[in-house]
Amino acid sequence: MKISGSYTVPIPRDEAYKLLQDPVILAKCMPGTDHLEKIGEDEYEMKMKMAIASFSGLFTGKVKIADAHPPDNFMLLVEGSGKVGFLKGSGLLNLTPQEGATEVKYEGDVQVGGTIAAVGQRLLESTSKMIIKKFFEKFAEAATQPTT
Amino acid sequence: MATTTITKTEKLVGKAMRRQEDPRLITGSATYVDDIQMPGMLHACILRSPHGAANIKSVDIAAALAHPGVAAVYVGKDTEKVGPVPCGASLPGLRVPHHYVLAIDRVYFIGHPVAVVVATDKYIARDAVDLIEVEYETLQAVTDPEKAIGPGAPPVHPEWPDNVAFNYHQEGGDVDTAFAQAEVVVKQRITSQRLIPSSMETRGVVADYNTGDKALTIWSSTQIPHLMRTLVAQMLGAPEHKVRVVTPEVGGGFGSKLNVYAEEALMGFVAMKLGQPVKWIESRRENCMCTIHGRGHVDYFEVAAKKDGTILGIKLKLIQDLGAYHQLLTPAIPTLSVLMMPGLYRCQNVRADIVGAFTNAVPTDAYRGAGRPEATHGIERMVDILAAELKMDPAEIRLKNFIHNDEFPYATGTGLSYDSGNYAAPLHKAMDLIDYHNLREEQRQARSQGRLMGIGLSTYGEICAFGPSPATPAGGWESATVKIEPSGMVTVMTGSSPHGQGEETTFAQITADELGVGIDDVIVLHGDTAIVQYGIGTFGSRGTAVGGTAVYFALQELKKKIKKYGAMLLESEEVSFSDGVCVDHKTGKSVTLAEIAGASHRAMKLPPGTQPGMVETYFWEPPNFAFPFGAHAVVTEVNRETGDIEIKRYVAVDDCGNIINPLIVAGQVHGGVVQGLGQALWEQAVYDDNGQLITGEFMDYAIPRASMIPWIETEHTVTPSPVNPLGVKGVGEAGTIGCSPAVVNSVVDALSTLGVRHIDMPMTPEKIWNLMEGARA
Amino acid sequence: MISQQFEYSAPATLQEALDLLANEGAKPLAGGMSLIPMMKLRLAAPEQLIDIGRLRELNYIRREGEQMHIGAGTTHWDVESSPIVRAHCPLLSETVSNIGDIQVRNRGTIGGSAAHADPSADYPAAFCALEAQFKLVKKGGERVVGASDFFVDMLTTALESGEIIAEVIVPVEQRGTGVSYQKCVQPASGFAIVGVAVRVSSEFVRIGVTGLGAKAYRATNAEEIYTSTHDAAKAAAVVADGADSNSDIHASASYRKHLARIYTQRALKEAASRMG
Amino acid sequence: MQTTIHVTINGKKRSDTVEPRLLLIHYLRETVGLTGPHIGCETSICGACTVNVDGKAIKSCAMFAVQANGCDVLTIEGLARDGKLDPMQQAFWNEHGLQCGFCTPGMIMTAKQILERNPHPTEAEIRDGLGGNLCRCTGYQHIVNAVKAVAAGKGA
Repeated sequence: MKISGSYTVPIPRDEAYKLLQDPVILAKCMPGTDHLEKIGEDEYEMKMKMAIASFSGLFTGKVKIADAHPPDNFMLLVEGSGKVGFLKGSGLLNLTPQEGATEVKYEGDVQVGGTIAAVGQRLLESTSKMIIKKFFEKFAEAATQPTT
Repeated sequence: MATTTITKTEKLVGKAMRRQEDPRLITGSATYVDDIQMPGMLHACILRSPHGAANIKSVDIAAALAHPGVAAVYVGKDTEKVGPVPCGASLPGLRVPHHYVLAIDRVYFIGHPVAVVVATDKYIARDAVDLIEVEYETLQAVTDPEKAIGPGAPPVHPEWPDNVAFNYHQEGGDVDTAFAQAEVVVKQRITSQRLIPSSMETRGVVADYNTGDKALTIWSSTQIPHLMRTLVAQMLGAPEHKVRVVTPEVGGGFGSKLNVYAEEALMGFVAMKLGQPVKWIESRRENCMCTIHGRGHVDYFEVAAKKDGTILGIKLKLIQDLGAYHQLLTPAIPTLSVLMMPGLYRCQNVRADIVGAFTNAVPTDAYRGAGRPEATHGIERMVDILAAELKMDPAEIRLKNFIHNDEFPYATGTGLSYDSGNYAAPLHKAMDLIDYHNLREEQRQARSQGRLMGIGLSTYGEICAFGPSPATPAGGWESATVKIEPSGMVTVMTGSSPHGQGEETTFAQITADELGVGIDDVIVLHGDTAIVQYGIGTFGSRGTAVGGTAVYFALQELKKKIKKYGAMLLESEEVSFSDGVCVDHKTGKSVTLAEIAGASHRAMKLPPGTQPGMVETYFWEPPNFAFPFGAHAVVTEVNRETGDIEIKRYVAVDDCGNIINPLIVAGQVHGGVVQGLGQALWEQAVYDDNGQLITGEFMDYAIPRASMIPWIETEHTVTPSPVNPLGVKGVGEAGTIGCSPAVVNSVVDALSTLGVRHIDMPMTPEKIWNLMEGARA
Repeated sequence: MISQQFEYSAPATLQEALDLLANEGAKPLAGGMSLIPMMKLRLAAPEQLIDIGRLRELNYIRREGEQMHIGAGTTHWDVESSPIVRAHCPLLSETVSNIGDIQVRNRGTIGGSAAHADPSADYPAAFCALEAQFKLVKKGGERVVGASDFFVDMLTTALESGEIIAEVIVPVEQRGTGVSYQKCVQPASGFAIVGVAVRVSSEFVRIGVTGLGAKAYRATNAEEIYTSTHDAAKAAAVVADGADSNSDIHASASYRKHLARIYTQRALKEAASRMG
Repeated sequence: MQTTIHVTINGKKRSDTVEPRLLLIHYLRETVGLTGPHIGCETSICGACTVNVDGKAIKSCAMFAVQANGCDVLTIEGLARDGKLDPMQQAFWNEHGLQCGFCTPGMIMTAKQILERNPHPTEAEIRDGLGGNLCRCTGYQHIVNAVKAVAAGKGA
């Protein structure tokens, strides 16, 4: 499944680029993530409890950053698996400056498997979009908050 | 022994009788496999691969084993010696992957079994499955058969990187000359999509092992209890005589239970290991993923013809999506398509090439029609395409090419001998019923108003009554035992194992007529290898044509014995037996069947050279297949706005030879047609590029509901089969085979004014809308 | 087929239910027509279920002045068969008869359907067209939220943790208003590929759309065009503009948008013909 | 955690202690021993599990047994009285409204509800009413005939 879209975050590009690779920020913004641990260069492991209305599930996953071209773009590789299925995504994030803000364009491919793929077919695309939307909403929030 | 008044019993064969099996089914007192409860019974739940292709790096069962209530957990290495899951079909050069009952170190399709948990309760077993941790290394999968055999495809089985399981070639006549002489050649790629058979009852197995007797009993929802017994015994290394297979009530099969699956042997293995009964019931999701699929063809057809519509030659390149393994008959199914590819037409010049393609998907195998619907769909589409090319009427081109009535038995270019036929009769009848000529006028008017109305015909033939043993992988005969109990009541034991076809009724009708007893005086037993002599099973529209014929012949043997006892009891040289009574016409004296049966069991006196008792067994080997045929006619209208297809009329005229029970035959036709409609309009098993089954539940796999289908008008012509004394041909698959080409022909006809010449199934509204948009552009 | 374990409570009163729902991990169970299948597939695993399906307090249909008040626990069948609803809110009667099947309508509730916010559910189209108000209650609080604010995203509503729908409030339809619900049915699941609910009178038009995007919405742009032109085709032409359309094997995004336009046109025409 | 439920099933009262997650269909089939209702799917589509709870046809695979506490449950086994078939059962038999029989118990329960609510339905109404029950064998035509026959008073 191909997905693409864009969000504008209210911080300058250099800062946005940096924060998008900050494990603390990522952990905060990935919906339901309660734990993110560095397991290699630009690679993190996490546990996520995803909950979308009545749907919920526990996932363990990995995030990896590759092909980094600061401050323009990087590849984000996400993998998550749980008892109800798995998700694998790879996306190119392109950052464009916009008067003190940054437009983040993403374009990627999502693979979903297991029960979710078999029964949630009609919901998959919306779910992916929703997770990404939530991520950027939280990211915008986290980015504009003073770091602790 | 008195002189009794002889009353002629009403003949039951040919009568629309309600079914003998129904009282238990309508009151909820039938026993399906999930209804079996046994003391100490354990429950199994299977962990399955969520990936289409992956290496198994590790399986950790510790937490599952420690879960309270879990009796055992088995993984691939525990069951390595069980099996393999058998493939009964053989083709030259066939590559047969070793099909373990649980995956060892690699999974080949989504749903591939990886581990089995056995627990005291199915809720616990399900919980424990979630406690197993499997580490997979995912691999690239391929699910499209054409891509699979194309360049650069990932290998399904690393040892065969081209993904080709077999190549098969068959040829008859002189194809090259036919094509060289052709005035017109039409070509078309025609697909027949993967379908999920979807019997309402999923599969299920109960296994029980008696440790004292060292005897295994397996209850399975199957169409082939005896073959299963033989094969499961082999898979488990158990002596066949100590394996009993019981088929309880079976909630539909449609070919999907004409198989031996990993789970049957796996449950046998568990029961033998643990010495306790164990039950496994497939979920619907498992059924979608792991029970065989049907169809899965990509066909490239070419038809050569003269300008007057005479068909000269047919070429077919057939790519069969096999899935990852061969189940019982997987590679044989497309060869049936080849046999049937000339349809009802006088064309001797035929050439077919099959490529069997491995894909990362569940195996395909027999599903209602098994190879014949694909062939019929192809040839019936091609004939319409040819008619369109030549601007001929689709009925006219068919009538021109039909095999003539005086040519039967007719030897086809594919090596079959069509038994009997009158192919124009059902077509004429269907056209009359639907008022074909006025319809064409109506269509002209509709078109002038901008409406998209279509009329579609199909004239199908099929191979039924499987079949002569040399032509089938496991013996094509069938058996019957008929016993007359001392009271005169009659017990029939058939090797056919019906699951909805109503053979408890039709076989009782045949028996009642032959013996002159009432239908309620007959019971038909089936589906238990400890009760019934060896048999083959119910599939391929063979139940009545082969199994019923075996009953008929057993009855003829029995009647000889009855007459011997009758003659002895009447102290007569010559007696006749009819309507349940032996009569000496010289003296007028008679003796009833009950009196004869009683005397044969009491055995105070025996006719010379005759054994006591009243039982005969007959194993009948059919000399040929039987070949039913018919014509379906469909009127459709396409909604210009949405692409929705409305079926305005559906007429099915079938010729299945003599009819034992018209009510049951009508039911078979209705059900068959609706499965054909399902394929034509809605059903498709969809895998994504990673091998995920997108249509993994009834939420996305659309089997027809009552409101989606039209009234089906059925009629018959009757051309008895000379192959069996009952003159029956078989009807179980006819509706399905006749349906899909008629519907597609009708919709293509509707859209022909837009330049549409072919549509692949399922004809979803979006597909139709896209065609209309394309034409507008 | 088998859900994970959970605790179950069947409170006798709404108050008691709200107290229980204040616990973390507690989830309300009404008819269970969406939740239970998800639990069986283990896509949902609530720790505690509070059965509000048997609370009589939530089961009523009342007309109060110009409004209809429908208790959240009212089943689809009770709405479908209610003469009051048929007389005063025919759009709900028509819409509800399209939901699932007899058995689902016998168990499923109006509040449960709204709270689940399935993007392909039928009811939300009507809620949008009716500008329904949802009375939401939680321990120590009550508020009213309009349909446009209630449906937030796919399977996501304005409901907060511990909060449930107590009542759905819809207007009593005035004489001269015509209504229609037109649905393109997904052949397997029976859900709406798209569903369009319309109310139209000489004064106003309301269009609610379900199935097209992540959530049901009111198509105000189409309403405006219809108001100024009374041309169903023109209004329908913009109904999907800007919508981020769903896409699946049953309908691609572009076909869904096309269907939304066609079904809007049909619904507008039928509603207009029923204005009487 | 176990809960005690009190249920009237086919006219007989009983009490059982059940796990909350026990589905009504499993309770009926395994605890009570009424195996007439069947399980054909897990997404509440097929309707093979249809029984009647408090006068309403419901899918017993989409209901927990605890939700039936205090309810009156009628299953296919409770239809025939004193050996006399219910008219709908009789009509399914007469009209050949079943083949493999697996969907039949649920189909009959729904068919009865259709006529309870609409004694003289059109064919379209019958087909629409059967929307929650899948049959893979019959093509539905004989089932429709059976419902029509009962509506016409021919079931008895």
